[in-house]
Amino acid sequence: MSEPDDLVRAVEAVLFASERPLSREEIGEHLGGADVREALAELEETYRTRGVTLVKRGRLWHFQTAPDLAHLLRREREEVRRLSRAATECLAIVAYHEPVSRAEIESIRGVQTAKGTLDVLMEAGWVRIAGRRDVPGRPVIYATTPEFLTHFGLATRRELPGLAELRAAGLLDPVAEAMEREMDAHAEVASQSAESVEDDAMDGDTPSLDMGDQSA
Amino acid sequence: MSEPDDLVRAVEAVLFASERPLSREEIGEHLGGADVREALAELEETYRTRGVTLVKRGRLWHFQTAPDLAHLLRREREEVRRLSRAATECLAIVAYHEPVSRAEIESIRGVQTAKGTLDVLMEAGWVRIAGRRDVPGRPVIYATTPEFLTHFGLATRRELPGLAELRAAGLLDPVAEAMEREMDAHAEVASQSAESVEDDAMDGDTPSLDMGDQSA
Amino acid sequence: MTDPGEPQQLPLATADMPDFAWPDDAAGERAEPDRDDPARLYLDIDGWEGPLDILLDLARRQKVDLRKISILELVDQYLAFIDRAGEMKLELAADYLVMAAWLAYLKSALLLPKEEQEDPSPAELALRLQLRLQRLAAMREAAARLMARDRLGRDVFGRDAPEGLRVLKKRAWQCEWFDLVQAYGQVKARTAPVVHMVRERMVMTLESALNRVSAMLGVAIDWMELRQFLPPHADPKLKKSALASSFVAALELAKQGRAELAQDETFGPLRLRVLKKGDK
Repeated sequence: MSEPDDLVRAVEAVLFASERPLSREEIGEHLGGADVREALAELEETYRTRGVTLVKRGRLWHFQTAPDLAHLLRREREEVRRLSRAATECLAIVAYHEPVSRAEIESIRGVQTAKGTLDVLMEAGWVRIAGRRDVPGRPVIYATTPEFLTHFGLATRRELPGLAELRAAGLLDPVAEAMEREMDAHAEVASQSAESVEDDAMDGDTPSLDMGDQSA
Repeated sequence: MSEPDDLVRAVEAVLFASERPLSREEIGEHLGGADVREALAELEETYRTRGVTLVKRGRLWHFQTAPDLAHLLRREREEVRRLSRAATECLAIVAYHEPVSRAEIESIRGVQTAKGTLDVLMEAGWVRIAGRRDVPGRPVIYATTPEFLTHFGLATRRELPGLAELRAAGLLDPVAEAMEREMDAHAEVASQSAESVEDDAMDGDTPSLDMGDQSA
Repeated sequence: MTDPGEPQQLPLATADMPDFAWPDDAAGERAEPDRDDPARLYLDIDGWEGPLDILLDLARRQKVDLRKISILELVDQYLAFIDRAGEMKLELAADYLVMAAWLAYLKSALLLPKEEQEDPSPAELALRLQLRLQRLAAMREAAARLMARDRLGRDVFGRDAPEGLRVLKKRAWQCEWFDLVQAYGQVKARTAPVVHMVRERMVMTLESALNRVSAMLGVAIDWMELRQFLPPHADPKLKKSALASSFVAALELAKQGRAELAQDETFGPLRLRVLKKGDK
């Protein structure tokens, strides 16, 4: 092991001793305002192959055990909160659509969401209130927290599994918008071969017209 | 950093994640009965120069921050606070009469002096214990420090203005003091009642405004 | 069951179903029950998160891309499911029935000849349903993938007993030279022995008032007002004292039978005149 310099050792010690993930600025403050950018990069590289790794989640850095050792470390006492299915879906919707109102969550799930479901997510520290939407009724909107990224091992929200594909497929757009797109496509196709489209009305490929907005 | 083998990585991770120090046998049990003697020796050597070190206490192993970096885990933050009226009076009495016992301070001030008041002055570094008076009970006596002179820009204590000068400056006028106190008290009461009136007005107004917003 | 009206909106469920605690594997993924067993379907009714959830599961059983499902087939399956629930005398939440009614309407509309269809067309309604199912499916899959990630405290671990970082507050006390000196001045002022001095005031004693009033009464012929006995051009403070003393002197003279007092009304002018011996 090459000998680390003093700043690297100091950053290592501070991150190691901290009870929670720290931002680069927080680490620097602990070290008399030092710029710890390079030290962090060096540590990240040093620990890359070890049993403990240095990771960055959002703006926050922390040490954690290497993922491939999970089978050795998984504990008997379950510390991770078991989420209900409703809560799991809610969390995914908030993460992929944020910021999002409760009505929007409900419109995707097709059921009313019990108040407790969002409360559980906020209590877990994964979801926070991110203000109000500037529309009539001024509904509260929700977003994920830095702890969410930390817990699920995401460097940024862009690392959400399948986010890019979902976005490309338009599956994160409201139904009304998707309908409009389909209609436009339909109009084009229809002008070319109206018959075949109409015959296949139930096939699901059928591009169609707008039916009013459901994404409340 | 040389690439550690799997056993070393596993021991590293187990020790890192453990809530308490572990014996060699306990670590081995975690890892399917492996002999971790060499792995521990290797880790101990690897971490010897780092900001985190692997240490053995009795039969138990654990990671801890390097002793020479312990000071980094504490960060001091200055908080400027104004000296209270009682403490200021106390300090003035010590300065004019030093060395002086607490009983003497009380008799000059005409009121009892909390122990905490003198503690604050000593914490500020302006007053020190200057020994004990050679009388029955041997009370502790207090005096000012060189920092006191520095802070107040005095070359010696003799530069403190005498009573005649204080009188000339109107600082010994009891009426002025009484007036001032009265006015202070008055101003306080007035501002409090003004606040409460405002609060009441707010309480009355707010709900109706909200209602208006919602119905709008 | 078909609503003769025009339900154009896909009904939303109105009540949340109880949270479904599915048998959990490590990844937190939903364990799939055997959905081909009708009896199993009935028993699971409390586990459904509303009608859209059932529709999604039924659609998945078509084993085709969600974009290619047959809405007609889906409608039939859903209606069959509701029927069987009825046979089993299971109580269904209202939203399941509302959805059934809406789907029955959609089915009949889809089967009508195109010329008789109104706007929005059944094809549009079907498409909207399909888009919604796609979105729900996308989120359900995303949730499963999210839950399957290496989670802190389950798959990866932080340090369990960190030393912790502490911020020590160090107080810096502030006090100005003037505050110090002023404080001392006030201590001195507060505790200095206080001597009360009463300034001399000009007063007319009762004795002198008595002399003055009796002397003036002696030369008076008729009633005189009390104020006329006061020394003219006197200091206002002295005047006050003189008035009080003269009043008491008048009372005293009256008591001695040397003068008589009269007052016509309350607070009116007080008059007095000498009482000659034998007048009474």
